[in-house]
Amino acid sequence: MNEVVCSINHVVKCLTDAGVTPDLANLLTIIGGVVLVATVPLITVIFLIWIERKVAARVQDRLGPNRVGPFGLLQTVADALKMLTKEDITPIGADKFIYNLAPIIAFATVILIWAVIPFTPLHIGADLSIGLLYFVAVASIGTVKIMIAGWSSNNKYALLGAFRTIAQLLSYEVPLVLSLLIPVMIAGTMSMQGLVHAQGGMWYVFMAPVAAVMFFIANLAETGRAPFDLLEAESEIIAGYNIEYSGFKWGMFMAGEFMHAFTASLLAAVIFLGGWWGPGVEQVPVLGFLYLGLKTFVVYLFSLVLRSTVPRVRIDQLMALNWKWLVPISVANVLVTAFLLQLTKALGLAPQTGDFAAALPQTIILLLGNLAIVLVVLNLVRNIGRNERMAAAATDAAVGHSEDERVAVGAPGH
Amino acid sequence: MLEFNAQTIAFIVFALFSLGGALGVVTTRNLIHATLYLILSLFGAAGFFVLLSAPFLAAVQVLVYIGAIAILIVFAVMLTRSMTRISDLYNRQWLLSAIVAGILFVVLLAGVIVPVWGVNGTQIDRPVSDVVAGTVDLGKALVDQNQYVLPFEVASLLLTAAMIGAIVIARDDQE
Amino acid sequence: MAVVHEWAFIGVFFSLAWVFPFLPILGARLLAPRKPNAIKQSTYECGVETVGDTWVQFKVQYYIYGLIFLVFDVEVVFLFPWALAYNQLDFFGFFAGLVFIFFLFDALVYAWRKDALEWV
Amino acid sequence: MIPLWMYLAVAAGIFCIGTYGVLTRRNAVAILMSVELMLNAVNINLVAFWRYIEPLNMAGQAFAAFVFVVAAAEAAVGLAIIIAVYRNRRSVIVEDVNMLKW
Repeated sequence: MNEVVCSINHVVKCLTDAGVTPDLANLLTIIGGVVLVATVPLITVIFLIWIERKVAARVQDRLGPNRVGPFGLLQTVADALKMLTKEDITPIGADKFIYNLAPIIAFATVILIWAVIPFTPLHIGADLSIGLLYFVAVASIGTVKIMIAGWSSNNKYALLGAFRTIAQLLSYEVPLVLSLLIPVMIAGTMSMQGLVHAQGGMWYVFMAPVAAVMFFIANLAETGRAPFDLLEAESEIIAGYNIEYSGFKWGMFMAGEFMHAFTASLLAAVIFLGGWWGPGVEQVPVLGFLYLGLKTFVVYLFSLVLRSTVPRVRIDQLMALNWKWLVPISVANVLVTAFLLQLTKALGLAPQTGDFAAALPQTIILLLGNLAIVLVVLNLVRNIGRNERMAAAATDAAVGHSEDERVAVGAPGH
Repeated sequence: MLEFNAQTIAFIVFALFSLGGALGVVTTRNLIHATLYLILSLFGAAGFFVLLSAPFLAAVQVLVYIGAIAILIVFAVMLTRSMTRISDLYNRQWLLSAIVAGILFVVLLAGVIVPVWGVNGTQIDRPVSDVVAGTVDLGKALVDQNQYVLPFEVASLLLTAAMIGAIVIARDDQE
Repeated sequence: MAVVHEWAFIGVFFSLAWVFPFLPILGARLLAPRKPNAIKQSTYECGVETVGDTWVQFKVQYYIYGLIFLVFDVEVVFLFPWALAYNQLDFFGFFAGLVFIFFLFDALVYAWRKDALEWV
Repeated sequence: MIPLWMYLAVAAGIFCIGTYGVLTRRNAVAILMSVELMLNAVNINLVAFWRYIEPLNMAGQAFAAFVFVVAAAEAAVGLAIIIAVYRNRRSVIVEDVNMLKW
């Protein structure tokens, strides 16, 4: 779809032959590329919402949308059209300019991430040398949109919701970034295309499963998906920071959120599942779209099933889970991986070529290290859970109750 | 003297962002607006870093300044309710301060444009080389025992100390 | 030159990205009815009349979380060049990173012991 | 290519605006923001000099990175002090904070 990089020379040449100046030709091709890259998520989001509703319906033994178009495929289009005709209300006392700016930022920041996603070996918007940090930086602008949406609405609930959401986003950004250190360490590059190329021998999900899981969980929270969607739990509280928004501005927040969730799956597929790698992709690069789409869809489907099956966490559990479990595990993971990488280098096991057999010894050693981390964590969970149950049983015995249902997410320090 | 090309346009846009944002910070009464202006200004500076082929610093600028420091400032504004209480924007020395800042600017500009204090290298038109050390070299320099490994560790210690100090100061111990 | 081209793409993307959400909002503005009245425009706080100032006092805990996040963010950002160059470093580089992360972890342990991580 | 002095001129402008803000604003948070502006101007200078004069020596980038650390530490502690003062004095106006005057 995005032809800009693979055939940029053809396009520029065609345009210059037709009498356009080289600078303008470059600009036009870039603009064309931008529009192409940006249209992909815009079209995808329409189907995403349909898929999401269908999956949620199947899990809950319902049918889901099935009236508009074949299998209800056009339901989202109908919803969008309806939303276009909804009255757009701006509350009194709202900071008009900022109030209108927030949904635009919300949507734009998500599209901007797509600029660095490698779709195939040849198709990528911009293969920046710091692609990984680019996406983290753009995602961190996302906190600004929530802040200004909550603040400009002149509504206590919006402001409170915004602050809680920001606290959540900030907290989960730490394990997210920490888990991204590990692919960078193994691959020695921060360019997205470079990361995918480096996974030619072995996907990073096998070399760093703990980092992959951390990345997935942190992304669930970053995108506000279940079980971390407590701040805009539509079935319990009204909404979060976007309570005052109506019509298409609200639609922009929602579409941005759906797209962000999908983008997160896409990033997980690119960084940990080998991106466009698949059989025959080196001969026919366009196949990369298919493989990447397939991997993304698997990750996305998993998050959808999680969404409709897992209960929401409480906010104190959310914070405790992040700061007392995810962050320490991520830090330990970085240290263990760093040590094992030096060890494999010293033993001469670091892969020189990018094929499966060369990467195998290092992978096994890293996998063992990850396994050790997992075992230690599971042991900790078990001990803490047992201690809490016993403490609860002791107090209950003293008080005379016998309820001992405790959640093990609580603090190990207690 | 200036070719009119994409880089020049980008430079002008970023200069407008960063200078306009800076002006907004010091002239806006509403502190949330001032923070947004600060974000604009910092974004312009990030653009400069890209133009100066230091993309890593540009990403850090967005990540640290916009994603963290600006948010922290907003938290502080909300915690102190400081946007509604102040009647006067400036103190009584504002005129004097404006003159001081103006003179400082003129002096700096003169020092930058004309070699008042002798030839000082600010007059060069183009970089001495097109080859630039990348982020990998930064990483190596940061943990090289002959270069920055000590500042690197001290930076970590400084941040830890800052965090401990800030927690001690900010927490309400009466409760 | 190739590097400049990549960033030109990002630059154009940044200048165009706001158009995509802006167009439908503009379309909605043209299509949607606009009949504002006082009730409609009042702030929605579960149907109850709005009481007092919107700028309610926030807990200092938000600031503490922001603070811990800031420290971690800056340190992690320092770790990225280290991680990037990691393949070319020897054991000294590993120990430098180890000490760095040790200080980082210290900060977390302190905050933990002081119950600064609790959502009160 | 843009000459070096243009970057330096913009940085000087930001620095002077920041100076003005520090000298005149009465709100402590605004003063802190102005300090951030000044630090940022310094960073632009560092990176510009690095790019134009010593692009192969890492000093410029490394110093800019350390300035980030200092800015973060300063913001963290400075804002914490402002919050603590506000708790005691119910004010963020710097002229009201005169406990150390005598």
